[in-house]
Amino acid sequence: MKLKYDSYYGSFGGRFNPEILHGVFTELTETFEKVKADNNFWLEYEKILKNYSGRPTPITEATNLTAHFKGAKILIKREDLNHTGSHKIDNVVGQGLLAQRMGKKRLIAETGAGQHGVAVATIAAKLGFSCTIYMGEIDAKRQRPNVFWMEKLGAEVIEIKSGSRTLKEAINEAFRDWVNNPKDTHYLLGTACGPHPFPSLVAWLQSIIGKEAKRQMIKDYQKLPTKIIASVGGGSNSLGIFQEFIEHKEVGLVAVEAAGLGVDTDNHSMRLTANKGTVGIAQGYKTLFFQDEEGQMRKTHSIAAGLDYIGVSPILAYLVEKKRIDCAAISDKEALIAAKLTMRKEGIIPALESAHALAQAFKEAPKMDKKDIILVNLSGRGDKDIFNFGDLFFDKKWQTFIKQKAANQIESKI
Amino acid sequence: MKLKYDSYYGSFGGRFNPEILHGVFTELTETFEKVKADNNFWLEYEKILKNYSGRPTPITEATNLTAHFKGAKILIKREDLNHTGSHKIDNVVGQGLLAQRMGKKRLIAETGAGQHGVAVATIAAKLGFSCTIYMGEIDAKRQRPNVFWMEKLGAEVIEIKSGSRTLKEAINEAFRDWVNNPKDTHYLLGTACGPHPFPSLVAWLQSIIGKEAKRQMIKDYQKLPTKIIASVGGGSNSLGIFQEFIEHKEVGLVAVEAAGLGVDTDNHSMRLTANKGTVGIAQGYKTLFFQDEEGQMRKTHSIAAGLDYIGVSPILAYLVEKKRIDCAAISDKEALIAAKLTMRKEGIIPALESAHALAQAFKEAPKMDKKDIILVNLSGRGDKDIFNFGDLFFDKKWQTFIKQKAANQIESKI
Amino acid sequence: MINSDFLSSYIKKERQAKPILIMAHLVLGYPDFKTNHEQVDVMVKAGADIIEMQIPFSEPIADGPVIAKANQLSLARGTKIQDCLDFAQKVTTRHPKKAFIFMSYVNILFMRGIANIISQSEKAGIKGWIVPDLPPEEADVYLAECAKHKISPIFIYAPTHSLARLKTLANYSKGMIYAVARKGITGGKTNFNQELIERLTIYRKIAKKPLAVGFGISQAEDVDFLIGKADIVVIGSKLIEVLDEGGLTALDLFLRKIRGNH
Amino acid sequence: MINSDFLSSYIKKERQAKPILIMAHLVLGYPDFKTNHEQVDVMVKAGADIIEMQIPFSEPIADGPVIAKANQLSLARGTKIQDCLDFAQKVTTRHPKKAFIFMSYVNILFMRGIANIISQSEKAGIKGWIVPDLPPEEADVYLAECAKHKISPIFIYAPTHSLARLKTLANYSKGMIYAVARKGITGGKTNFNQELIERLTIYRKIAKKPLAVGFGISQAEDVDFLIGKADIVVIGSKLIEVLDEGGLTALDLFLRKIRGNH
Ligand SMILES: Cc1ncc(COP(=O)(O)O)c(C=O)c1O
Ligand SMILES: Cc1ncc(COP(=O)(O)O)c(C=O)c1O
Repeated sequence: MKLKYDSYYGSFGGRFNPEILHGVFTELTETFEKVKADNNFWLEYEKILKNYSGRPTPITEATNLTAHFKGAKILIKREDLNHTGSHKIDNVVGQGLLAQRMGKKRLIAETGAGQHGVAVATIAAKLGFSCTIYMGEIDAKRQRPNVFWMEKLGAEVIEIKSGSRTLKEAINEAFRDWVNNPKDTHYLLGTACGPHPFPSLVAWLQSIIGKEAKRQMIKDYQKLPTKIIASVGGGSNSLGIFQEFIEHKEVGLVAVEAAGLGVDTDNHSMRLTANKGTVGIAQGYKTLFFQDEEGQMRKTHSIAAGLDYIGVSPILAYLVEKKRIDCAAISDKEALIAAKLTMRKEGIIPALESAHALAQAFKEAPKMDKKDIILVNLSGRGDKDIFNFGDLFFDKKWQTFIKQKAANQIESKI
Repeated sequence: MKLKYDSYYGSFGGRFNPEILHGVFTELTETFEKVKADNNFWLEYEKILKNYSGRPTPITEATNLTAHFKGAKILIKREDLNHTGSHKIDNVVGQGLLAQRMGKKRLIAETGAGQHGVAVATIAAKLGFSCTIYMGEIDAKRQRPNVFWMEKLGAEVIEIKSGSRTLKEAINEAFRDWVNNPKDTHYLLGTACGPHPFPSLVAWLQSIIGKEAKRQMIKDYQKLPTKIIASVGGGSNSLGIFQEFIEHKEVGLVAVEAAGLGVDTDNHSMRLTANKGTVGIAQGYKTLFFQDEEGQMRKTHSIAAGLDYIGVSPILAYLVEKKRIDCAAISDKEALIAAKLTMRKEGIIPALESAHALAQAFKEAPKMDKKDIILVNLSGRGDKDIFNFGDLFFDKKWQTFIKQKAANQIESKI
Repeated sequence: MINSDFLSSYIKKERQAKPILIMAHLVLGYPDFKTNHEQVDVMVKAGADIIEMQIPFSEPIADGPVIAKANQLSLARGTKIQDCLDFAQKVTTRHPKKAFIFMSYVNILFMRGIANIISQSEKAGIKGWIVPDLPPEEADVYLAECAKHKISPIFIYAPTHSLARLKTLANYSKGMIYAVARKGITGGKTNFNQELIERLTIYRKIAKKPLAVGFGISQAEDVDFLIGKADIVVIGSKLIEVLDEGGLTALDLFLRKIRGNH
Repeated sequence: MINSDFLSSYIKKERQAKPILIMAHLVLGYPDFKTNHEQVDVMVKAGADIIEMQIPFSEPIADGPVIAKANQLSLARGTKIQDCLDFAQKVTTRHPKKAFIFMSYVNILFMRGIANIISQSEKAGIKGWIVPDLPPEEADVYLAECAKHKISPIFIYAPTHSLARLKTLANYSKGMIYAVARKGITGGKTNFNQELIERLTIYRKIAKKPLAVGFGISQAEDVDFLIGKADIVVIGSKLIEVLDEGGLTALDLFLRKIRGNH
C-alpha cells in the first residue's frame, strides 16, 4: 500500500474549485509534479530545514511517563523543537521553495489560531516574499500575540470583518486575493486538505517527519514502533509521521481527533470517527465532514484551535476507510490532563493539539506490553497556549498579572 | 592559551563564601573534578542534549542580512532552537546530571527574568528532582508567564518579599535554603559567575556550543569564522561559544554588554567595557563589578532582563584583560532595531539579549570584507519578550488585547 | 441535443424581442420564503426573463459577502432543500412563461443524491442548474442526470481561462455560458472596459451559445454597456442590497429602471 | 602572639566577673549616626561588653532580612566608610573600657585597600574584625595586616563544618571564635537543644579560644541556656527590631533584662 500522491485516494479527494481557480491550480499541480520528480528539490528542502529549523527533530524517550503507566515504552517525536514551534514549518518551507520555482513574489495564507500565519510570515521573511495573511476578526482578537508577531515579521494581516469572521471567511478572502493575483502570488495552504494538489503536496512535504522517525527508530532502537499516535486537525502532522510506515503493516497507526466536550455531545471536531463525519464535498474537495444530513457544515469545537476544523485530509479519510489507520477521540479535559502530566513528568510543554495524541497514548500504554513501543508525534509546543492554559487552569496569579498589565500599559520610551 | 577550569583566572575568580557554605562547595568542587575527568559524563551529557533538547543546534546563514549590510557573511548559531528556548538548557542538564551523581533529590535556583527558573523546573521534572525556585516579588510580578510555567512544570516558586525583592534577594534566599539542606539539595546556579567551581563548571558545560560550532564551520564552510559575537549577562553563552576558539588567535571574539539607555548615562549594565566596571569581590567571587568607588554595587539597567547584572564571569574578565576578547556595548534602542531587522529579514525572533549580539554584528559587518564571516550566537528566542516588545513597540492592538483579556477573565469550564 | 435544450430555445426566442435579457438572482429562504414569493413576482413583473434561485449552503466559497451572508441567515432560519424544491414548484407554476434555474454548491446535490435532486428539479419546473464548485471533470453523474432530465447544466467562464479551457467548458455547458466579468468573487466593482469587450468577443466565438455576464452589475449603465456584447445580464448581490435597503418597492423600481431603458 | 591579642585578654578578664559576656551589634548609619551614638551609650550602660559595628554593604549575603534592610537604608542615607571610621574613633574614645569590633564584607575592605582600612581601624581604636565572606584561604593580606595592626581577625564556625575545617579556622581566628548557632543566615529562630550543646562542647575543645555564639538570640532564656557553654552571646537582629519598635528606651530595657539576670 503505497501512496501515489494523486488527486484521488479511493473515493476521497478531487478538485472541486470554482472555475476561476482553474488556472492557478493547473500551474500548481504541474509544478508539484515537476518538483516531486526532481531529487534536487527534496535535497534543498531538507537542507533548509536542517540549517534553519534544526531538523532532524529528536526522539525523546519519555522515561518517567513510561514508568508511570507501567506498559509500553513511550517515545516522543519532538516537532515542538522546530523553528516557530511546530511541524508547520516543513510545509511552509516546502511551498515557499515551490513558489520560488514558480517565480512568485508574494505569499498569502489563511490562518485560524495564527500558528500557520506566523509560519508563513516567517518563511516569507526568510525567502524574501511579500506576505499577506487573512484572519477572521474574531480569531485575530483571540490570538493577538500571533498577529503581533506576524506583523513584526513583516506580513500584512488583514482582518475579515464579514460573515462568521473566522477561518472560513479568511479562506474565501485568500482565494479571492489569489484569483486576482495569479501571476505573482502563491496561496500557501496550511494542511493536507483542500483541492488537489494540496493534500498530496502537503502530505509529501510533511513525510519528512516519518522518514526521520524511521531512521531514528532503526538506529536507536533497532526496531519500528508498535504504534504511532498523532493528533488530527487537517491531517498534516499525522500523515507526516504515518506515511513512511504505511507499508509496514506491523506498525499500528492511530489518528486522534478532538472529542471536545465529549463524544456524546455536539461540541466536538470528529470526522474520522465512525458515525461522526459523513462523506461530502466542500471547500474544494471530497472527504469526511462534520455536517448535517443536508450537507450543511456544523459548528465544531475543540480546546485546541488547530483541531477545530470541519473537514479532514482525504488521504486520512481513505486510510481510515481502508482500516490502515485507526482513529480515536480525546476530550478537552483529557487533553488538558495529559498536558499537565507531560509537563510534570517530562518537562515538556505540549501544544494542546499534541496533548490529544499524548492522552491517547496514555490510554493505550498501560494495556500494552513493556516490550512494545508507542511513538507519539508531539506536533508543537504549548507556549502559544498560555492564554488557554491560564484561563483553563483558572490560575489566579496569572489573571492578576493580566489585569495589572492592562492597568499599566506604558508608552514607548523610544 | 587554554583554560584550566581552575578557581582563579589571572586575578579573577576565587571563592569568597560565608563559612556556612564551605561544605557544600567542597563537595561540589570534588564532584566537578571527578566528572570533568570522566569521559562518560560528557557522553551522557551530550546524549541527553541531543535527544531531549535537539542539539546540535544548526548554524543558519543569514543571507538577507548579509546582503543588506554588504559586508561580511553573517552566520547565526541557533541556540533559540533549544528546548525551553535558549542555551540555558545546557547548563541545567549538566548540573542536573551532576546532582544525580551526588545523590541529591532536590534542585533549587534563583531566577530573575524567569528563563533560568523555567529551565531548572524543566530539568527537575525530566530528571525526577523536586524543585524550588526563588524569585523576587517584583520579578515574579513582571514575569508572570514564566512563574506560571514553572508551577505547571511542578516547581514550587517562592516569591521573596524582603529587601530589593529582585534577583539578589532571591540568590540570598536560595543560599540560605542550600545551607539548611546541604545533603539532599543542589543549588543550580544559572551562569558562569559566583564562587568557584560555578564559573568553571558552567563554562565547561556551555563549551558544547563552541565545540559544535567549530565542527559545523569546518564541515560546511571549510574555515573558522573571522569573528564570533555574543551577548554577555553572566557570561555563559559567550564563553560557551568562545572557549573552543580561544586557541585560534585568528578568530576575533567580541563580548557585547548592555549599554542600556546609553554608554554615557548611568543606566546600563557594562562591566567589561573600559572604565565602566572595576575589580571587586561580591556574591562570592572576584571580578569586574558595576560599583561605586567604595565598593557599593550600583543599579544596572537593560531592556534585556538577562543582561541586567552587576557582575560578570571572572573568566571573561580575565580574557578581556588579556585582550583575547574584545568588548562592545549596545543600547536598548540599538538592540530593538536589530531585533526588528532580524525578524523582517530572516524570520527569526531573537531574545532581546541576543539582539545585542546581532546589533554589534550589524555594526561590524559593513566594515568587513565579503570573504569574512561573522558568527553570531543567538542565545535565545524572543517569544518570552512579547510583553517587552509589545510595550516597547507601543503596539496599540496588543494593548487592547491585554485590556480585553483582563476584562473577560473566564472561569474554568472544567 | 439542441432540440432538447429548453433554455437555449427560450433565450433565443426572448432575445428576438429584447436587446438583452435579465437574469435576476435570489437566495432562497432569505429573508424568508414569503418575501421570496413577492420578490419573484416583482422580478417577473418588472421584466426579468430568467430567475436564478440559490439554494443556501453553509460554505458558499464562490460568493461575496452579501450573498454569503444571505446564505448564512437563510440557514439560520432553518431553510431545507425540500423547502426550496417546493418553492420552485410553486413559482414555476405561477409564472409558466419565465425560465427558472437553480444555483447551489455541489455538496447540496451530493448529499441529497444527484439523481434525486436533478429529477426533483425537473418535476419542479426548473430548466437549468449552476454549480460553481463542480467542474466538468468531476461531473460525470451530474451531466448524465441533467441530460436525462432535460436540465441545462450551466458552466462558468472566468477571465483567467485559457482558450483550451473555454472550449472544454463550452462543450459541457447547455442553455448558456455564464461569464464572470471580473476576476475575484461576486459582489465587487467591475471595470467595464476594452479588455472586457475583447474577452466577450472571444467567448462568443468559442462558446457558440447564449452568453450571460454576471458579477458586479449594479446600474443601468452596466447593462447598456453589455448590449450587443452579451445575451443576458445577471444581477445578484445588487438585488439583495436593494431589497435589504428599500424592500420590494425599491426592488421593483430598480429592475424597472434597468428594463425601462431597453 | 597571645600577648599581642588584646581581645583575648579583654574577654578573659571580663569573664572573671561575669558568667557570660554580651556582644551587641549595630549597623552603622542605621537609622542614623546620631542614634548610633545614643545606641552605643545605651548598650554600654546596660552592660554590653563588646560592640560589633557593621559597616554597611549593598550585597550583605550573610545577613538576614532585618540586617540586610538596615544595610540598604543606611546606604540610601549616604553612609560612607570614612563616616564609620570617624564614628569608631569617637565611640572608642568615649568608652575606653569596652571592646569595639568592626564587621563588614570583603569588598568594603578590598575597595578601600586592606592595608588602609586595617590600619585606620587600629587608629580608630578597633580591636577586631569580622569579614563573613573572607575565608582564610583568600585572606593572606588581610591576616598579615591584622597581625601588623594588632587587630584580631575573627572567623566563624558553622554547624556544617568538618573537624578539619574547625581546626583550620581555629588556627587563623584571634580573640574569639564566632559560632553560628543554627544553619542558615542571621535573624531566624534557633533551637537551643542538645545538638547545640554537643556542638559547642566540640568547638571548645578544638578552638581553645573564647567562644561567641550568635544568630537567633532573642530573649533572656537563650542567654541563660548558653551560660557555661559559651563565653559570649552575640545579639544582632533582635536589637535592631527592638530599637525599630520601641526606640532607645526599649533597647535599654531589653539589654538590662538580659544583663540583670546575671
Ligand atoms: C501544534 C499543532 N498540532 C496539530 C495541528 C493540527 O493540524 P494538522 O492535522 O494539519 O497537523 C496544528 C494546527 O494548527 C498545530 O498547530
Ligand atoms: C536568551 C539569553 N541570552 C543571554 C543571557 C545572558 O546570560 P549569559 O551571559 O549567562 O549567557 C540570558 C540570561 O538569562 C538569556 O536568557
